[in-house]
Amino acid sequence: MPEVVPFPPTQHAKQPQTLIETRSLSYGATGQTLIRDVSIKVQHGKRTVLIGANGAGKSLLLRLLHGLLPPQAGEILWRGKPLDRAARDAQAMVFQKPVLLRRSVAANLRFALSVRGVSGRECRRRVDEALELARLGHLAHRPARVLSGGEQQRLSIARALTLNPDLLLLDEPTASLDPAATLMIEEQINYANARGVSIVMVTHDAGQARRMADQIAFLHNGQLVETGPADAVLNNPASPAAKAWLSGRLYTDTITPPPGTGL
Amino acid sequence: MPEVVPFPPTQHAKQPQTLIETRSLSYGATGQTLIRDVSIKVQHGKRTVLIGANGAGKSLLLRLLHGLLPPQAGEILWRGKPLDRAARDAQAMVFQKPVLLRRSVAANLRFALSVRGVSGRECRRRVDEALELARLGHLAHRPARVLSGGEQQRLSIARALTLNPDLLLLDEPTASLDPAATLMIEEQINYANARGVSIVMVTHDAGQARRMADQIAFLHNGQLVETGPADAVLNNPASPAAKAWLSGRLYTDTITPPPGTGL
Amino acid sequence: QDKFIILQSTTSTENSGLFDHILPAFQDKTGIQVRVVAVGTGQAINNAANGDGDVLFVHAKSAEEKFVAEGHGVQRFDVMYNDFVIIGPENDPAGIRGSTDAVEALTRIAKTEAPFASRGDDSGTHKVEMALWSATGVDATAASGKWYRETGSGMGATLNTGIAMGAYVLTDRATWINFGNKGNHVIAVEGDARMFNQYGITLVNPAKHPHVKADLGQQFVDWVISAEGQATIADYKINGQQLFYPNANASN
Amino acid sequence: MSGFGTVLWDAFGLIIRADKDLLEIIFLSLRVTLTAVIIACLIGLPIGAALGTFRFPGRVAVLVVLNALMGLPPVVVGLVAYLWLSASGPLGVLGLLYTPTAMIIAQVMLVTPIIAALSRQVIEDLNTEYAEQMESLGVGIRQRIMALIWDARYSLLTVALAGFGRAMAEVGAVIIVGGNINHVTRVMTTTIALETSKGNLQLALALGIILLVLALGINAAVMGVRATAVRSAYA
Amino acid sequence: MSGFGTVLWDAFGLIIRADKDLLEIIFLSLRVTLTAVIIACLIGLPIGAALGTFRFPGRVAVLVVLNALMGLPPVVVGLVAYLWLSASGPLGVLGLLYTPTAMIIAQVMLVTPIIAALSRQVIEDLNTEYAEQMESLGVGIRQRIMALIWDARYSLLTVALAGFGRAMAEVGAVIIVGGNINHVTRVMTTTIALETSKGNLQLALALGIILLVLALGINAAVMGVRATAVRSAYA
Ligand SMILES: Nc1ncnc2c1ncn2[C@@H]1O[C@H](COP(=O)(O)OP(=O)(O)OP(=O)(O)O)[C@@H](O)[C@H]1O
Ligand SMILES: Nc1ncnc2c1ncn2[C@@H]1O[C@H](COP(=O)(O)OP(=O)(O)OP(=O)(O)O)[C@@H](O)[C@H]1O
Ligand SMILES: [Mg+2]
Ligand SMILES: [Mg+2]
Repeated sequence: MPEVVPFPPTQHAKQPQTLIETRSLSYGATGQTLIRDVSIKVQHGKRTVLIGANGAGKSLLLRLLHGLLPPQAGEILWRGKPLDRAARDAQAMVFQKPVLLRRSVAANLRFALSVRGVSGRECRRRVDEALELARLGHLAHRPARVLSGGEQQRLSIARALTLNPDLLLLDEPTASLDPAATLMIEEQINYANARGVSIVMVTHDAGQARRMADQIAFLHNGQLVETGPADAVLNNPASPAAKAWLSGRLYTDTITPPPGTGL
Repeated sequence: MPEVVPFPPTQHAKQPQTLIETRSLSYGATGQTLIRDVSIKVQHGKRTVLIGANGAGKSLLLRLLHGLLPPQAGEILWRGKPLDRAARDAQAMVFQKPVLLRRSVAANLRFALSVRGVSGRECRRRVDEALELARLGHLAHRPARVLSGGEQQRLSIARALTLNPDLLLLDEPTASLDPAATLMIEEQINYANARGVSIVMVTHDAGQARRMADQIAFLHNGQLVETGPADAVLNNPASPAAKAWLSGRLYTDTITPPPGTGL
Repeated sequence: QDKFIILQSTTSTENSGLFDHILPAFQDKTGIQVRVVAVGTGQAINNAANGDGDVLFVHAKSAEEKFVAEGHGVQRFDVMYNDFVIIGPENDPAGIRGSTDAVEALTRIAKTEAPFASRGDDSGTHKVEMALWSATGVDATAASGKWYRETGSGMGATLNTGIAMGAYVLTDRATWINFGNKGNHVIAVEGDARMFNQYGITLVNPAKHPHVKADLGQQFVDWVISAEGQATIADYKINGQQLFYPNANASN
Repeated sequence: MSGFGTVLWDAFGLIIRADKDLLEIIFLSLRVTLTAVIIACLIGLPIGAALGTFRFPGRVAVLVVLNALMGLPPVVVGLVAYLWLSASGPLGVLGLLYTPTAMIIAQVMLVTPIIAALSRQVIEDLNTEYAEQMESLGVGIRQRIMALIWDARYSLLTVALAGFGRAMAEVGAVIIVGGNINHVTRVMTTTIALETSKGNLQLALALGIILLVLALGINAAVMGVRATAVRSAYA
Repeated sequence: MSGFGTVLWDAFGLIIRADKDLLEIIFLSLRVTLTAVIIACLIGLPIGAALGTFRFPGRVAVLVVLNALMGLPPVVVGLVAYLWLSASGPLGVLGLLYTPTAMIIAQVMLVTPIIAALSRQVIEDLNTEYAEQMESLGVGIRQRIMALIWDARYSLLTVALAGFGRAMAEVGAVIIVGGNINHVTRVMTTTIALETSKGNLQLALALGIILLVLALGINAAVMGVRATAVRSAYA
């Protein structure tokens, strides 16, 4: 698959370096610790890709960053301050399973925009624009819940993009997309990134990680075992877990991360 | 990614060639024709891979083959006879979105087995075996609906496999799996196939299609535009739609399939 | 039409059909609509004491006199009477049919332990029944739940229940004549002077409840005890039987 | 009485010869019940939706009380409404006792907890699916409640119909505050109770069947509207 | 009467001095209501689940009738049960009239449609999610109904509690077939109606409050059991 065309460098050089960071973050449910002692920094304007095996805790970490789950220990800082309601309004998340309202495709977009106070002609314009970008124009009036899996995924990405967030959290956004749609969504993510939107994205596709990542964070068993620039981690993984993942091997040991892996 | 190890040829050479076929199958909903005039033959013991863009109708076609949707026109023949309840019992389907009961992981497997009349010690044995194969043993007692996306997918595949069907219908089974799990599931599918289970599988991953397909069927806009042996279709696609898909380009024309593409 | 009064009365009076007969005549004459709220005797008096009615029309003389004495009513007038009867199944298990002595009849019922359904609701009818029992010297309530059944309901419900279980019931004659579900029950005992049933009417006291429509209510009271009203009451018959006997003039 | 069959047969005869008085009673029944149910929905649905959507300390206690209020005895509701509306009660000056308005008030008191408790469950089931997405979008309290009610509207219809059934069948409360006054506050159920107490069981049954036919008509209309809406829409 | 506050205050006093007669009445109320609700669930839940799961011609008509039956007037139910159970009725030989069993029968008739109609909606909502997977597995009718009831059990609790509330508060039907006979078939609601007709509003209200406290207790117990079960389980 061809490399996507490069985009102009981000225009927000004056913004602080770290947009969101976690410090010794832990999360548990029903007596188990599912996220353990994760400290990660997401740079402003950068594309951070989260990888790791199924059940490693990637989706949980995204939810924690988005403020949907209360941390059990540790803290999350948004622009240096504790995460609050305003922080979440500056983020948008695409869930692993798209959640669409029992309404038409267009009404789903309208609803999200109306929540952010966009209405009237501006709302219509942005709905049309989002439908166009997601190539769902011909399905605008179809009930969202009868769309095909890939169409639902695209709608849910379009909904997040139309909110113009500062940080976009994407949980396997292209998992059920065809190759053309995958490329198209990657382009749109890059385009948003070029406009200054920071990206945190989960993927199981090593190729996509290569194409999209500025930074890589590798999760294993709820722990952060490796972080670093994309090239370094993908071409020269240090941790056995990342090595195994990249070569498609199973890795089951529970290990402690090598020292100094905070991004 | 390495090619999977080859398996011994199927042991059911005496079985009829065609396991299931459709003749001029059409399906529509809310006034639209979504599947149009599809005639396809699935060979016994073979692995048929369905590919095509999002919304092409792949999932609908699987549902039709499984007898979950009533065709609007045309017919479906299972071992030469009209599809009936018994035919569905000889099939198992893995849906694009896993549907898991609000019970524990193990209880989900137990339920499926009990439906097929498997109980007692035999049931426990097969539950354990399935958990082992899906590498979900440590999650046996966790509520199925809090599993991660990939774990849910694996559970739903394990559930289908444990039913020992004659035909396995798989809708993007590895879309949310990590590379190791993807390989593992592919191996298990191949292993089942080697035991005589016929496979129809949907994927958006050209690599997976290459690894897994004996036959390819390419859907575009609800129509079958190209079918044939995997090598031929993947290396030398005849239809513009398949060419576009393989190169990750968008293809939007509504075309009539070239004559004589019935498998 | 705004000219109306609220009349607090009892279910037995309403069920007898009397109001459907006399109220149109009154309304034709005065243009005043009478809105009847028919509830248990105790509830009717209670409602009136709360000021939720302009006129009280019940049959529990001592309670009515207490109502007036407490200042809730202006003055009570006798209106009419009828009588109570004891009805029972045709096969007459206690062998009391044709008796005119209610006390002896009840004594026999107690002795034979034939089922007897009592209203058990402190209504005017129930009070008369209790007076009769005390004259017999039998403590019927001690057998409550056995042959003596307290239904704790209105007259109609008690009749429905009593008839279905083949029990004797003390009821006022008007309700009985007008009752639609007699089954195989007939009047067993009648004509005892102790089974006399006096109705009275009282205007609710506007001094206590200023919003009471004293003027309209007084017109109704006056009409009911007038010669015309009394004649209308006497005129109410079912199958040729007169149900109520006006006696306003005699007592007032 | 020659058995149930005959009674039923007689009853059907009475339904056909519907007269003016009966129509008046039917009309008042419908007016009181439908008004009460609409008001109860306007109050109960948002309460149910809020309870189904938001967690707060003491929520379980509130749910227990709400569920228990589904067992509010009509007579008690009637008594409480009576004590408030009575001339000597706090709202006596309004002069509402023994009017259809009083009956509506009593029915609203009776039906609102039912609507709220049942819709709470329906909305909560939908909310488990929507919750994270709504949080993520930052949907405000009011907008979220409205969205959930709207998206669950077909399921909530059954809830509203349950409330309607309860209100339509109810007699204990309306007879106390309405007084069952002929031509003023007499409705179907109080008429049935009256005829039963007169021993006119046939007539009572006939009226009961008419009441059921009315309920059937309303239900059929609602389901018809629903089917039409669903056909052109967003399951 | 010096106002609502005083009445309520008096009422609380009466709750504390609960005597033997009152305990008998409370016990019978609980026995009749709980038995009726359990039977109604055993009948109504499978019917509701079947209607929520399977499509068949005429299904919408059945749903309309079922929803309308939620508005079955208690007096009518009482009358019908009375006509069946009365000595001259088809079931007269059983001698059930004016027994607690008759009251249970009447309440079952009243509550079963409510349970069936509400559970139909709950199950149907769950079934939209499960339907294809169940079809795919080839789950038989009975097993499918059982699985849906089981997986929807927490939502169905609210349905059962709605039925319980209705049965607990009901007076019109049980007074006709039970007869409100002291020491035999007298329950809380019929006692409240009796005291109301005597004009003893304080006592009636006090009993109403006791009834609500009972309902609260049952609801709290049910929600408590539920919370414990959920904590260790499979949401
Ligand atoms: N509420 C919960 N209770 C118990 N376990 C939970 C809960 N939520 C998540 N888990 C467990 O936490 C682990 C991590 O889940 P998560 O969804 O973050 O995985 P993931 O890295 O996103 O995996 P995938 O690639 O499959 O999506 C899983 O094993 C899951 O079963
Ligand atoms: N009930 C329905 N009503 C209307 N349109 C429907 C209905 N069901 C499916 N469709 C449409 O049919 C088309 C084909 O759907 P299908 O799920 O088969 O696509 P697919 O090939 O599986 O796509 P994907 O790769 O995204 O899963 C989609 O455009 C979808 O919106
Ligand atoms: Mg995940
Ligand atoms: Mg699909």
